[in-house]
Amino acid sequence: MPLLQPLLLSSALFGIGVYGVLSRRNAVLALMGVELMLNAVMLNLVAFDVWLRDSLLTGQVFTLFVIALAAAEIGLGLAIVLRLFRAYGTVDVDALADDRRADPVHVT
Amino acid sequence: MTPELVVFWLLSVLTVASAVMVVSTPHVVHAALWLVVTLGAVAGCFLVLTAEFVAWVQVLIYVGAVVVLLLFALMLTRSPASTTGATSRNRPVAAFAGFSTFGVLAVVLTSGFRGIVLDLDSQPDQLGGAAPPERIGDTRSVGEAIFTHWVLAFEVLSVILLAALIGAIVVSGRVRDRDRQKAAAGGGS
Amino acid sequence: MTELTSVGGMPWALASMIGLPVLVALLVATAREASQAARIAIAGAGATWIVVVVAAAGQLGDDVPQAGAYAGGGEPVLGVSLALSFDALSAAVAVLAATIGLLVQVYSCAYLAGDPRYRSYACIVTVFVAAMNTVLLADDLIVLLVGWEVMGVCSYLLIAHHWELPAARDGAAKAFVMTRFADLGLLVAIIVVGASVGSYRISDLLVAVESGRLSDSTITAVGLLVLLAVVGKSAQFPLHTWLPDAMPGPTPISALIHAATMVAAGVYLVARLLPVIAASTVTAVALGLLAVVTMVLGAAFALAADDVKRVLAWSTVSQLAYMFAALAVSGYVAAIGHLIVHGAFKALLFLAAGCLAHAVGSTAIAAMGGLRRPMPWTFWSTTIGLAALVGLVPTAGFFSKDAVFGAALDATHVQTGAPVWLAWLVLVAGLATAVLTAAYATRLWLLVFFGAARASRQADTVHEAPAAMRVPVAVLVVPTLLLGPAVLAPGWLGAQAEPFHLGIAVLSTVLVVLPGLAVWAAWRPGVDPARRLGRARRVLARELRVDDGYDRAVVRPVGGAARLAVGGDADVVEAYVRGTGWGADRSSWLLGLAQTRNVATYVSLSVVAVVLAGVLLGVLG
Amino acid sequence: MMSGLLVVLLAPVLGALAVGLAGARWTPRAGALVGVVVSLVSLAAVLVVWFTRSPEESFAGEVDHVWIEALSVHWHLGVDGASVPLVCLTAVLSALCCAWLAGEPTSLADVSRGDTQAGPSTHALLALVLVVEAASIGVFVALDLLLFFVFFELALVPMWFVIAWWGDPHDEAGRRQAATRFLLFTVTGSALMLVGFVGLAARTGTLQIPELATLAPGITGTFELALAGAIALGLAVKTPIWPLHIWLPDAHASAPTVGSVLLAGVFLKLGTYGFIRILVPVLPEPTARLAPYLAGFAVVGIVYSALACLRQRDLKRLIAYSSVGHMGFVVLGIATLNESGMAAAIFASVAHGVITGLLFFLAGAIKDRHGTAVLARLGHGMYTRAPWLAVAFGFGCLASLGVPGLAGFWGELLALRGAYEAGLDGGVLSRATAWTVLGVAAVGIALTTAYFTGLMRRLLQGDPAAAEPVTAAGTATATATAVAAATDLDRREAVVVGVLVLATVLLGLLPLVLTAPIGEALPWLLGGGR
Amino acid sequence: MTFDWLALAPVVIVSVTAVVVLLADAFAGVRRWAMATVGSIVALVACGVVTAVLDGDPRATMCSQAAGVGGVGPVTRCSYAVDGFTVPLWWIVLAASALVVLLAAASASDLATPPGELHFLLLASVAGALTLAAARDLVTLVVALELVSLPSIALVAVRRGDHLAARSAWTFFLASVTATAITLMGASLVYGATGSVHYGDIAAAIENGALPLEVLRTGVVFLLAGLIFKIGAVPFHMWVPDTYAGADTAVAAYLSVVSKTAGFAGLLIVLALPFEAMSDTWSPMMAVVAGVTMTVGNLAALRSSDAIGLLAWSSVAQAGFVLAPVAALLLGPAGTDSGLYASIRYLGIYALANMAAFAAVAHVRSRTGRTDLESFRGLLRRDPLAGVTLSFALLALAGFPPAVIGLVAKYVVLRPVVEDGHAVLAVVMAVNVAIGLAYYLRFLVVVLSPASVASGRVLVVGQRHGPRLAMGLGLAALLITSAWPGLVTSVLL
Repeated sequence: MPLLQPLLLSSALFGIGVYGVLSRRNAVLALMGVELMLNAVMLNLVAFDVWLRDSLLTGQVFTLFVIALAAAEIGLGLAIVLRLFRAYGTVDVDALADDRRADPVHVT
Repeated sequence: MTPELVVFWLLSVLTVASAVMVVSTPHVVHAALWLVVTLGAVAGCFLVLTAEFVAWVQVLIYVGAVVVLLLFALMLTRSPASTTGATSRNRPVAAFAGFSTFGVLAVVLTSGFRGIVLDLDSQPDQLGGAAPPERIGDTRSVGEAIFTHWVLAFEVLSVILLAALIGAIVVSGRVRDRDRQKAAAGGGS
Repeated sequence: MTELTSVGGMPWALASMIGLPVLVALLVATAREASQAARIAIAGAGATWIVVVVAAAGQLGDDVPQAGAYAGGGEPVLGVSLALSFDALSAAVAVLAATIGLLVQVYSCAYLAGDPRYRSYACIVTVFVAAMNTVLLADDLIVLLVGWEVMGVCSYLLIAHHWELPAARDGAAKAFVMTRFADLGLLVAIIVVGASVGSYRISDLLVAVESGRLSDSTITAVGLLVLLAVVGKSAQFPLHTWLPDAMPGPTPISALIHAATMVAAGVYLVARLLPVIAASTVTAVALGLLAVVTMVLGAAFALAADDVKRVLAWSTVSQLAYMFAALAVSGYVAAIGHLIVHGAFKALLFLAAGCLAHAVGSTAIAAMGGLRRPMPWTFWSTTIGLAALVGLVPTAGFFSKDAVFGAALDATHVQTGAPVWLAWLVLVAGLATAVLTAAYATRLWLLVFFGAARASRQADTVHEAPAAMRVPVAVLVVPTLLLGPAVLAPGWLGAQAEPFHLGIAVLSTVLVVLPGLAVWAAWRPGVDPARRLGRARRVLARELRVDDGYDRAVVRPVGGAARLAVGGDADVVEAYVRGTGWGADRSSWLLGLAQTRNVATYVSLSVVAVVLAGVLLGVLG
Repeated sequence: MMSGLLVVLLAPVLGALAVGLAGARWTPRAGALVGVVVSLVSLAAVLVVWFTRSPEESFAGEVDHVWIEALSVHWHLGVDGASVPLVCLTAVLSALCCAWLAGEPTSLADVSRGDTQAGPSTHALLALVLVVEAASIGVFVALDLLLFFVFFELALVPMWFVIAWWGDPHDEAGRRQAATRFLLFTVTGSALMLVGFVGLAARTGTLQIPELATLAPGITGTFELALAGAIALGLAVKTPIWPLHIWLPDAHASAPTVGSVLLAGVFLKLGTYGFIRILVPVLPEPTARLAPYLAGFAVVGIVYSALACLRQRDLKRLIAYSSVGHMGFVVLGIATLNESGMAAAIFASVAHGVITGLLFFLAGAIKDRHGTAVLARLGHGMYTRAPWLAVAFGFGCLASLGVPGLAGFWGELLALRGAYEAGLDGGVLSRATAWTVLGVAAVGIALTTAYFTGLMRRLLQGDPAAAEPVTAAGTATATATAVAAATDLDRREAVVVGVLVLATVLLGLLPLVLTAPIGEALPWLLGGGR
Repeated sequence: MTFDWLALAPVVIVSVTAVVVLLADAFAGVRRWAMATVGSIVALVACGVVTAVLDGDPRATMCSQAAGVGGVGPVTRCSYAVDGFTVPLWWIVLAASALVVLLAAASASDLATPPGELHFLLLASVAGALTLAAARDLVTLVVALELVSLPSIALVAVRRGDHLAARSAWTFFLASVTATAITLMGASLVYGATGSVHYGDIAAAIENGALPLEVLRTGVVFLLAGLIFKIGAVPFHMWVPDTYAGADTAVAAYLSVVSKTAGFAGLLIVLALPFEAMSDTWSPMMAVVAGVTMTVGNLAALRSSDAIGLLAWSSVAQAGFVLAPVAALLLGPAGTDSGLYASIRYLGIYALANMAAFAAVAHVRSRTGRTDLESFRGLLRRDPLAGVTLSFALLALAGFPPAVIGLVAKYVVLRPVVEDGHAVLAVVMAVNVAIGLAYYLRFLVVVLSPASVASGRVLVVGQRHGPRLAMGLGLAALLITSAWPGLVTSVLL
C-alpha cells in the first residue's frame, strides 16, 4: 500500500482541524479542532514509523506521547472553558472578545 | 489492490467525512459524536498500519476519556441549549487557512514520498537494521521502547499530566474557598 | 607659549606705533568721564604722532626699509608671523594718518562736546589709528588683513555713531557689508599667495614675483582678488555707493576715515603690491579702467549732489580714482604724492564742513549761503582747500595732480606694465575729470559762502566754530599750501620722483579755470548753477540708480532666497520629520486595533503566516 | 592607575553626585560653587596632564585597562593636542554654566516645574549640567570606540531633561517636543554610528582607536565605505550637517540658557570631534571618497543657515541657526583632509564654543529680562537701555561673523585655506570643486556679516522708544517690557560674560595658544598613527 | 541505557521540590507562603550549585545504542546533554525563576491559589524549561515544551476571579495548543524525512543528503512555529499583551523571561545542532521575523499607557533583538562571537533588566493596585528603591548609559549581524533602538518626574520583603554589570 495514502489522509485531517479551530465560536468545538490536528500528526508518525521500521519505534512511542499530551491539554482546556463560562456566562469566543471590562492594556 | 488498501480507503473516507461533520455541524453534541467516529476511524487506520498498541490506546483514551470529557464540558456550559456551535465571523479566513494548510502538506508530501510502497508484512526492513521476529506494533515491543529509550520523555510526561491535573483544579477555581479560610486562619504571610 | 623674538633692527618703535594707541584706547574706555577721556585721547594721539614722526624722519627718502619680525616662535599651523616693515611709503602715509588722527582728536572734543557717547567714540578712533598703522607696518599679509578689517569695523561703528538716525544705521550697515564682501577677495588672495609662495610675507611675495617663480595665472588671480578688496575699501566703481551713504557719520570721522586714511589704504595696498599688479596686464588694465570710470562718475555725481558732505564724498571717490589711475600706469610716486596731498586738503575740507554744520546745524547745501562773513576762518581755509582740490597754482594739489598727468604722459611713450592706449585714456579722462572738478568745486564754493543768507535762520545763531575746531582746520592749511614742492622732491619716497611737466601744467590750469568761470557766470545768488545741466542733473542726482540695480540684483534675490530657506525648513524638512512621527503613531494605532482580543484571529494570522513560510521555503525554496 | 585623566573625568561625576544627592539641603549658591570648583579641578587636571606629557608618546596621560575581555573593550583614555582644547572648553563652559545658575531667576524654575507643585529644582539642573560635562569630557578623552560611544550616549537623556523640564517656561508642549525630537534624532544617528563601530570592530578585531589608526591603510573597500558612511551619518546628525539640522533650532531655542550654552558649546563638538578622532584617522580612504559630498553639504549648510538667519524672528533661534553655519566651516575643514582643514576644524570648534556660548549667555540674559526672545518684543536701542549688555552682545556678533583679531576668524581662514589646498595636486577635491566650495563659503561669510549687521541694527541700535510695527497690543507690551527690562548686566552675568570676552580676544590675538597643541596632534590625525 | 544523575539533578530537584511543596502546603498550618517561597528558593539555589559543578565539563546521558540512519552500524544517541549551550541558559532560567518566586509573594492575596499549587505549577514549568535546554531529540523537545506551557497557562488563570484572567488564559491556551500541534506536525515531517528524531542523526542524515528536501524544509518551518510562539515573536506575538494583561505581575514576569528563555533554548539549539546545515532555509526567515518583530513590538508600545502593556510589547520587541543574531552566522568561526552566544548573552541581560522592571511594577501594583503609567508618577520621590530600580531597568532595556550593560547588549547582538553583512537588518535594528527609547523614555519621565500623584488606594498586600529583595538584587546586578560588563560575558560564556 502506498505510503502517500495515510500521509494525504493526515494532511486532510490537519487542514480540517485548522478550519475547525479557527472557525468555531464555541470554545469546546474549537478544542475538537485541535484534537483533529493532533490525530493528523499521529497518523503521520505511525505511517513513517511503519515505513521506516524504526528499531526505536520512535513514531509509535511519539504517538502515544501525543495522545497523553492531548489528554492533558483537554483537561486543562476544559477547566479554562468552565472558568470562562463562570466568568462570562458564555463560551462564545466572539462574545468574549466584545467584552472590554477591566482591560488595561488595550487603549484603542 | 490489496485488502489493506481497500480497508484503508474506506477508513480514510469515513475519517474525512466525519471530520468535516465535526467542524461543520451546528449541533455541538452531534459534533462530539462525529468526533467519536473520526477518532475511531483513525484508530482503525492505526490497526491497518499494524500499530496495534497505539490503536487500542487511541480507542481507550480518546474515545473513552477525551470525548466523555468534552461531552461533560458541553453539558456544564449549557452549550446544547445555545446554538453557539454556529461558526464565527472568522470563517472565510479559517477556510482559507485550512485549505492552504492541506494544500501545502499535500503537495510537499506527494513530491517527497510519491511511489513509496509500504509493506505491512514482516520482512527485514529496508533500513537493514535487525528486523524483530514478531510484528512490530505490538504491546511488548512498544513497551520495551518506551521504558528503554524513551524513559526520560515518559517521566516528563508524567509530570505534565500531574501539572495538568493540578492546573485544572487551580483554574476551575474550586480551591479558592478553602484557600480563603486558610488564608483567613493563617494570614497571607 | 611664544616669546616675541625680534628679528633684525630694533623695531620697538614700530611696535609702539600699534601698541601705544591700543593702550590709549583701553585707558579711554576706562576713563571716568568725558573730559578725562578727551585729555587721554588727545595726549595719546600726540604721543603716537611723535613716535611716528620720529620713526619716519629717519626713513623718508631712504629706500632700505627698516624691518623687524616679532615671529610667533614656531607657530606651526597658521604660518603667521607678526612681521613689520617700515619704509618710505609706510612712513609717508603713517605721518599723514598720525597727523590727521591727532587733529581729529582735538577737533572732536569740541565737535562732540556733550555727546553722551564721546568716550566710546574717542576709544574707537584710537583703535582705528592702531589698525591703520598695522596695515601700514605689516609685512605679513594676514597681519595686514587683521588691521584692514579692524579698520572696517571701526568705520562701521563710527558711521553708526548717531544710531538713532535711520540714515546713520543704514549707511553703516551698507558700508560694512559692502566692504567686508570685498575684503573676502583679499582673504582668498592671501590664501592663494600662502599656498603658492609658501609664506605670507609681502617681501617674500615680491621676491617671488621678481624671480618669476609664480605662474601668470596665479599672479593675475592674486592681482584681481586684491583689486576686489581695494575697490571695496576705496569705494571705487562698482562698489562706490557706500561712501556717500557713510556721510551721516560724525564729520571728523569722514575726514579721518573716509577721506584721508582708510579709503586711501586701498591705494597704499596697491602701491605696496604694485609689482604684482603691474606684472599682469589684465590686472593693470582692469585697475586703469575702473579708475577711469570712477573718476569721471564721481566728479559728475559731485556736480549734482545737494549736500556738502556728499559733494566732498564724491570728490573723494574721484580723487582716489586719480591715484589708482596713476598706479595703473606705474605712477608710483605720483599716486602716493597725490594720496598725501589729497589726504591733507580733503581732511581740511571735511573739518571745515564740520564747522559749517556746527554753525548751521545741517550739511545740506540748501541750508547754506552767505557764510563768508560770519565764518571767515572757515571761508578762507575752505577756499584754499577747494583750490587744492581743483589743482590751482600754487597749492599742493596743483603739483600732485600734475605728477599724475605726468605719469600718464610718460606711460604713453615709456614702456610700462600698462598698454599705451590705457595711458592715453587715463590722461584724457584725468583732464576731463579736472574740468568737472573745477565745476563742482566752484559751485560748492559759491553756493555755500556767497549769495544771500538763508532767511530761515537769524543771523545771531551763526557763529564761527570754537578754537578747538578752527585750529586744526587752520593747521591743515599749511600742508595744503606747502606740500607741493615736497612731493616733487627727488627720491623722497626712495624712488625716482616725477619731474614737473610744464605743458601739462599749463593745459590743466586752463582746463580748470575755464569751467570755474563758466560756473561763476551761470551763478546768480540763490540759483544753483547745476540747474543748467537740465535733465542730466536729475540723472546725476540719482547717481545713475546704481543702488537700485544692486537692490534688484542682490538684495531682493537674497531676501527671496532667505524666504525659501526658512520655508524649506518649515515646510520640507519639517514635513518629513512630522510625517515620520505621524506614521509611527498611526501604525502604532493600527497595531492596537489588530489586537481584537479574539484568539481565533490571532491564531489565524499565525497559521496563515506559517503556511506562507511553508510555501516560500518548503515548496518553492 | 590613578591617572590625571581619571581626575578630569571623576571630578564632575563626584560633583554631580554630591549636588544631586545633597544639593537639596544647600543654597543654590553653594551648589553652584561646588559645580564651579569641580569643573575648575578637571580643567586644572587636564592642563597638568598635558604639560607633563612625555614628547615621544602620541597620547598624554594614557590609561589602558581591559574592561570587557570577551569583546576586547578597554577602559582606554588619553588626550592629545586635538582633545585637550575641547576638554578645556568643556570644563570652562560648565564652570560658567554653574556660575550662571548661582543666581538663576527662581521665577523660571517655578514656572518650569512641569505640571505640578513640587518641581525640578536648581540643584538637580546643576547635577545634570555636571553629568553632561562629565560625559562630554569622557567623549574627548576616550580612546576605545565602545567607551567613546558610551560617553557619547551618556549625555543625551540628561539633556532631554534639561530641555524638557527647565526649558522655555512659556511653552511646555513646545519644549517637550523639541527635547524629544533632539533626543530621537541624535539617538537614531548614534545608533547608525554604533553599527559602523561594530562593523569596524568586526573588520579589524579591535576597538582601540590608536591601534585602528595604525591599521587604517588596510581599511579600504566597499564594506568599509558603508561603515564610514554609517559613522559619518551618525556624526552628521550630531554636528549637525545640513539637512539634518532640523532638530537644532528648536532644541536651542527652547532650552534654558545653560542648556543652550552646553548644546551649542559642547554637544555639537561631540560630533565634529568624532569626525576628527575616528573617521579621518581610522577610515582615511573611505572618508576621502566621502569628502566631496561632505564639503558640498557643509558649504550648502553655511549659505542656507545664513539665509535662514536673515529671516529669524527669535533671537535664540537665530543664534542656533548661526551655529549650523559655523559647524559648516568645521565640517568643510574636515572634508579637506589636510593639515589646514583639520586645524580649522579644531580651532573653529573651540572658537564657536566660546563665541556662541557668549551669545547664548547674553541671549539668556535678555530673555530673563524680557520674558521672551522674540525680536519684535525686545525693542530697539539696547545701547541706551543696557549699555554693557548691548556692547557685549555687539562684540559677540562681531566675533561670530569672523572679524580678524577675534577668535572666530582663524577657523574660517584655515577652513578656506584647507579647501583651496585640497584643490591642489594631491588634494581630495578636484580643482573645480575646491574653487566652487571656496566661493560658496565666501558668499556665506558675506551673508553672515549681513544678518549679524541686521541683528545689531535691529536690536542694539535704533530709537529705544519706538517699537516694532507689530500688533497694537504687541507694540504696547513690547515697549512696556523694553522699558521695564532696562537693567544692565549684574555681577554674576558680568563675570561670566567677561571671561568669555577675554577668551575670545585672547584666542584672536594669540591663536598660538590653540595652534601649538593642534599642530602637535595633526601628524597623528592625518596618518601619523602609523 | 545510562543515567547520569548529576546531569539530571537540576530537573529532578526542581520536579521533586514541586511535589514536596504541593504536599507540604496541603498539610501545613500557617506561614505557608514563607515556607513555599523558601522551599522553592532553596531548590533553585541547589540547582545553581549543581549547574556550577556541571559548568565546564559537557556530558550527555539517556543514551542508547541502535542502528543508525542508512544502516550505518550501531550509533550512540543521547536525548539529554548538558553542554556549552545548556549551562548559560540554565543560569538565566534559574536566576529569573528565583526572582519570580520572590515576586509571587508580593501578590499573595491577589491570587486565587494557595501557595502550594502556585509554587508547584511554577516549579513544574521551570523543570520543563531546564529540560528544554538539555533536550537533544525532538520528542523530548516537544514534551519539555509542553511541560513549560501547560503549567504557565494554569498560572495565568490564577488571578483572583476577574474576567480578564479567564480570557487571557483561554487566549494563551488556544494559541499554545495550536502552535504545539503545528510543531508536532513539523516534527513528524522531519522524522519522516530524516528517519530519526535525534539531533545527531538528523544532522548526519542532512549531511548524507538524498532526502525529500521540501518535506524537510516544510518540517523545519512548522517545527519552529511552536518555539516562535513561546518567544512571542511575530507572527505568534498577538497573545502576549492580552495574556500579560490578565496574568498576575509575577506570572507575566515569568512568561516574559523564563518561558521566553525556554523558547529560545529550544530554538537556538534546534537550529544550531540538527539543522545548521540548512541555514540557507531558515536564516532569511529568522532575519525577517527578527526585523518585523522588533519593529512591531516597538511601534505598538508607543501608544501603550499601561505599564504591563508597555512591558509586554517591549518584551516582544526585545525578542526581535535576541533573534537578530540568529539570522546571522549562528556558529561563527570565532566561537564566542557567534550569533548563538550573542543571542544567549543578550537574553541574559534582557532577563536581568526585565525582571528588575517587573519587580518594581509588581511592588507598585501591590501598593496601589494600579498599573497605569500615571500611578508611577513621582515614584522616585515616593519610593526611592523602586524608582531607581525601575529607571535603571528601563535604561538598560533601552540600551542607554548609565545602564552600560544594556548598551553592551545592543553591541553584542549587532556584532554578528553586521559581521555577516545583513545591512538591512542592522539598519532596522538601529532605527528600532531609537523607537524603543521613545517609549522607555516616556515611562522613565513619569517615574523621575517630581510631581507626586495621590497614589490611589493604598492596599498593602502580600509580603513586602519579596519584591523589595527582588528589586534590590536586580538593581545590584544591573549596577555591578554596568560597572563591569565583563562579568556577564564571562558567565554567559
